[in-house]
Amino acid sequence: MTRLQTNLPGLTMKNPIMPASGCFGFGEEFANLYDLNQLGAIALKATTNHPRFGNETPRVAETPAGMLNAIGLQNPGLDKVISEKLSWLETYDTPLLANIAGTTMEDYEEVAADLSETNQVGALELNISCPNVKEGGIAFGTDPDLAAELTRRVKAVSTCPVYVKLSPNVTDITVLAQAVERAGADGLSMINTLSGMKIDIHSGKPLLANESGGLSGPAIKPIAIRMIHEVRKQTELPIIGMGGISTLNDIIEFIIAGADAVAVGTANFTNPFICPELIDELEDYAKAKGLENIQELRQKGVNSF
Amino acid sequence: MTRLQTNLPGLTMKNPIMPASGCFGFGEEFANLYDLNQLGAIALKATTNHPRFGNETPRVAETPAGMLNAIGLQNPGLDKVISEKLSWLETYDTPLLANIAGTTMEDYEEVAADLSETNQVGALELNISCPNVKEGGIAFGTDPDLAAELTRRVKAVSTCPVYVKLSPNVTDITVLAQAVERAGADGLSMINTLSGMKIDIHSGKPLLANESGGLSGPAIKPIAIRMIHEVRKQTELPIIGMGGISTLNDIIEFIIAGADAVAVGTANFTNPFICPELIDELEDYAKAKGLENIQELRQKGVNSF
Amino acid sequence: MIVRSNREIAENIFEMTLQGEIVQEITAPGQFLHIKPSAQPVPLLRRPISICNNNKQNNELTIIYRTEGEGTTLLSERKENDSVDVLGPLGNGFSIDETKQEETALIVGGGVGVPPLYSLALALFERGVKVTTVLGFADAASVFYENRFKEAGEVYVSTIDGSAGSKGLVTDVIDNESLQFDRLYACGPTPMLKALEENYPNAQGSLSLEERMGCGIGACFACVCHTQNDPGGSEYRKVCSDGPVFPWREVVL
Amino acid sequence: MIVRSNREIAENIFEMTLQGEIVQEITAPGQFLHIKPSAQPVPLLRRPISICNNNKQNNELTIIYRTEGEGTTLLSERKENDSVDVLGPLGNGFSIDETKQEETALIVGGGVGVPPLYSLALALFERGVKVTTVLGFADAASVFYENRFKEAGEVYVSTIDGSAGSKGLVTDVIDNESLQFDRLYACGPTPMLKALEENYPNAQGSLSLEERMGCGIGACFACVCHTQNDPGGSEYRKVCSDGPVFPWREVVL
Ligand SMILES: Cc1cc2nc3c(=O)[nH]c(=O)nc-3n(C[C@H](O)[C@H](O)[C@H](O)COP(=O)(O)OP(=O)(O)OC[C@H]3O[C@@H](n4cnc5c(N)ncnc54)[C@H](O)[C@@H]3O)c2cc1C
Ligand SMILES: Cc1cc2nc3c(=O)[nH]c(=O)nc-3n(C[C@H](O)[C@H](O)[C@H](O)COP(=O)(O)OP(=O)(O)OC[C@H]3O[C@@H](n4cnc5c(N)ncnc54)[C@H](O)[C@@H]3O)c2cc1C
Ligand SMILES: Cc1cc2nc3c(=O)[nH]c(=O)nc-3n(C[C@H](O)[C@H](O)[C@H](O)COP(=O)(O)O)c2cc1C
Ligand SMILES: Cc1cc2nc3c(=O)[nH]c(=O)nc-3n(C[C@H](O)[C@H](O)[C@H](O)COP(=O)(O)O)c2cc1C
Ligand code: FES
Ligand code: FES
Repeated sequence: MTRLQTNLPGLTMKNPIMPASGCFGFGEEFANLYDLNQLGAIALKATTNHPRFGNETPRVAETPAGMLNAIGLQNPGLDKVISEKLSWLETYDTPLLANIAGTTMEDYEEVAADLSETNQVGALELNISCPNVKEGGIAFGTDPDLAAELTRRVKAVSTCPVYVKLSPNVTDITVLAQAVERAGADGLSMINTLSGMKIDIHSGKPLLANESGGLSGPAIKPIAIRMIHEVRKQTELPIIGMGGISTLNDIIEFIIAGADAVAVGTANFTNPFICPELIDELEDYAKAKGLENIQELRQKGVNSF
Repeated sequence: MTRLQTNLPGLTMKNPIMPASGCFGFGEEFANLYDLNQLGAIALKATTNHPRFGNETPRVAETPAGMLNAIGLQNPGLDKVISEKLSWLETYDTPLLANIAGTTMEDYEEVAADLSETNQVGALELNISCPNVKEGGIAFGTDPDLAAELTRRVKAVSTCPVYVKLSPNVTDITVLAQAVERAGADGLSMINTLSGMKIDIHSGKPLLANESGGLSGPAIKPIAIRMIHEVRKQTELPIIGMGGISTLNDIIEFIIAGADAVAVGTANFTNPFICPELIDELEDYAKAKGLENIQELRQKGVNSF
Repeated sequence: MIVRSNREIAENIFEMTLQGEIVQEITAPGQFLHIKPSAQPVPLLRRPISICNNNKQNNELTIIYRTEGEGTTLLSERKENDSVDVLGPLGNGFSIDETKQEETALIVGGGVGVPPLYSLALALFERGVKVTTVLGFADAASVFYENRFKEAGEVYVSTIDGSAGSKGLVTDVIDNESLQFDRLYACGPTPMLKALEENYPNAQGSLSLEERMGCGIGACFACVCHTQNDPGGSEYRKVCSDGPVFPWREVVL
Repeated sequence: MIVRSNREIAENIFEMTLQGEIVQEITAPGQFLHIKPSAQPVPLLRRPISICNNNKQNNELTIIYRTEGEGTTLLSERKENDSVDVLGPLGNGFSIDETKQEETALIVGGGVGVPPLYSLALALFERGVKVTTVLGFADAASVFYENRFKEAGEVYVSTIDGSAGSKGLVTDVIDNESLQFDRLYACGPTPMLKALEENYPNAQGSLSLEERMGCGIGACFACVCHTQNDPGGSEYRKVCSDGPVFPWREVVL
């Protein structure tokens, strides 16, 4: 049972599969469906210093093999996340990756300091890329200097490793990856959603109340694979890969491209049991192929085994 | 029959629908299937100053609701395009949009000067965005200064209007749009393909010989719509919209988003009769809705009619 | 679940009977299913469709849906014995315990808001509640289940063009017939719910809402709505897991 | 076209009979169909599948395909009377005019390269050509059409694991049996074609190629291959419209 064992900074994982931030809430709903201890880790919903209601509805729209979302970072805020969500999660021994968001550097620092102080989160994931918040949140993810400064400042106040979640809405994602690596990032999560829009042809207006939203799901997989492949050439930092994963073959493709672990987002909506199902399939696969460790697939093909 | 009439710089079109560059060759194959005079215009395959073989195969790969291509600008070169392709096209009265590509500014100037001199092309379309050519072609499309300079130089040597085809692989497409507008572009084509990759999990290698390729098809439609919507707010330049169009509703969505005409790319592979079919459907639709001109839909909803 | 039948009962309105174990888990009228219209990634998301009625003896339930777009059109093409990927029952349905025997319940449904009200009407009737139903449709071709609702009590139908029942809106029917009630239950287009809320600000009872959904189980926050009496604007309910049925005036329509 | 039958004839190998007017347009063995596996945008592209045989009298043709991935698996689920979106016949097939009566044609097929060779074998046989066929498969479970090819002449089968016919490759069969021929026709995996080209550098005849395709009609340049004797490296052929059948040694394998 150690074939799938995956050890990343702050995250000692039974397997390399975790639900992606924002697609799993804080786990309560899925805990009614299966034992969360099966998961490699859990990426929590973005937490901000104050509670946020988020955007008006509609917040989701469907597109070909994808979906747009503009939730707008709705969350109960730092205090309640600690007092209610993390305390509820305490009964599980699955490592937590706490996604944090904000509109100023100070916001991020505050949330990072308090969350890491709880000693309950294995690592932090800086959401510098959420395209839904208009207050400037998008700039952190597209400007390498800002991204680096933010990373440095968050690292300085955090007692646990810090992953930076990169936005695909940039000309050259390797520039961002290298900037945050130099600034001390312990790992990368990639990719966040692509900025997109759907227009309701009947009303003539964008379907989402927020007008644009983040594109996720199978449609974006080739973009995620390309970006991880590019970034992997530039850095040895651990990469948590995501973007359209819904099958075992997708996971293998991400690992070959350069991911050390993977996150499953949108597919949880289509099939709420997808994470444990994929974990079982990956275990069976590794066994059938005789892999000592799943990372042997990295950079190699299935045919080598 | 004037409901669909669409007049853009250099392109006096019976309807706003044209096949997209690279998805229609120079029209010969489709001329065996239907009368090309039905088309609003034809965007020709990219022409370079010298003949190009392009990339090795595989050159295409399928992705969820999309495809990757890395043809590598294969074309017979400027001289043969003029002597063989344009002369063959002379028998049609459909306006031609000649897509041109190159690796240096001089390449573009040479092709632009010679093609516009033939008086056979209504307008030029600068492919500054093709992500498949490694020799620096990608930089024109991502650096606003280079894009502007290229536009200025091509405009200077051309006797017909010049459209610039924008790449979606940028942080802010409105910056590029405004740069080429200031440089004298007569119109915009958007969007070209998104850079993506698929890995063959059996061999462990990228499936395309070129490793990465351009993502097209329905999967990218929400990104195209978002970008056209953004650019339309910044400029009154004509926009030829494209990216995943395969139905009448798609065309209406592009027009509402801000497109003055549309191009159909990948869908020609799935259904070679798609262009004339969509033209008929759009005509019927405009008639049923009582539209004097299809552009009345612009910025409005279908419900207004 | 397995399709037992799937037929068009009014213009673009289909009634589908599905069989499966999850029928045993239905706890209240007004719960819904989250249905994957296709095994492929297009269309990607599940579609929420209310449970219209169920029969625990033979593990069957009925849904009624209008072919709106891609998903429901695909659903309409399913044949007997096909299987359908269903998540559910989801959400909280109508509570009927609040309504006493001998009280009068007014049930108001519009269009495809009608289906979840059918099992509600039956449940109230069985409880000994006096049920009056008002159903609104666009036109005669869209009318369905008028007779079915008669099993539970008196039924009024209105259509916008007057081609069946009385001409006008459901609210016109209630006014014109001076219908009285102790409890008001409704499901239908938001303008209809809003009109009811305005006309009967102090009504007791509940209404069922629609919102675009992601997960359907409360995890993604796609489907939230504001609550009334929330000056800060930060309170919310999730339609999928707190609803889709809410007490009158709890949430902002 | 309309599906007349669709059945598994060997492990993961299906034979489908389709009916439609386009059968009349078939001009040569070796042409192919470009098939849309699903009406939905996933999978997006058409799949090229060779025409195995056709019957112009009743507008029927046969294809044989292996369930490789998404598209062919969907195809295998089609039932009698379903319709299939087919473009074709496409490409240039085998020319048989070059082979004279009384000459010997050696037909070599590997795996799902075998199907287009069947109508070729029949056409050559009818022309009075002496036909010898060598078919290579992975194992006994994958063997198909061995008896069918006997209608046209002598047939040898080889399997890689030796579970049917002789053990080894098709080239081993030709060597071991010292098969002689005037014309060589082949279709199969590239390594097989390459081995044949090396062993018989001066063979006359033709081979059929595979390449990933976009349009299938010559417009997109997805499927080009280099030509032999092209020092500049700029010559090319399109597999979809110049091929898929090429004279031996015209194109680079
Ligand atoms: C709790 C609940 C119960 C419902 N019960 C019924 C019912 O019993 N019968 C019935 O006919 N309809 C019902 N609906 C509406 C039904 O969900 C939509 O008509 C359906 O999702 C449309 O899908 P489509 O693919 O046909 O349309 P499309 O327009 O192609 O759908 C695109 C996307 O928008 C979503 N969407 C579109 N319209 C709605 C809507 N009105 N509500 C929520 N999401 C929508 C779809 O789910 C999908 O994600 C209910 C909705 C909710 C929220
Ligand atoms: C001219 C020609 C004739 C063919 N005739 C036959 C035949 O008679 N019987 C048969 O079983 N197979 C035949 N093939 C191969 C067949 O096209 C592929 O097996 C099929 O496309 C795989 O599709 P899929 O969706 O099942 O696999 P996937 O791997 O899911 O396909 C993904 C994409 O790759 C393409 N692709 C994958 N493998 C091939 C391949 N070998 N050649 C070309 N494209 C490929 C698909 O078309 C699709 O676009 C032929 C190929 C060509 C070019
Ligand atoms: C509804 C929804 C909400 C999301 N919320 C967050 C979030 O709060 N923080 C974050 O970093 N990413 C968020 N994401 C992005 C996902 O974590 C993930 O990066 C993206 O969806 C791509 O993966 P997928 O295609 O598997 O969904 C959200 C995605 C969706 C669909
Ligand atoms: C096979 C293929 C070849 C293409 N070649 C060109 C080209 O030569 N020049 C160009 O500007 N765009 C080229 N494109 C991009 C298309 O013109 C179009 O911008 C893009 O495919 C998006 O539209 P679609 O989704 O409708 O295909 C090509 C696209 C494909 C699929
Ligand atoms: S649909 Fe996800 S929370 Fe309601
Ligand atoms: S597949 Fe398009 S040219 Fe051959």
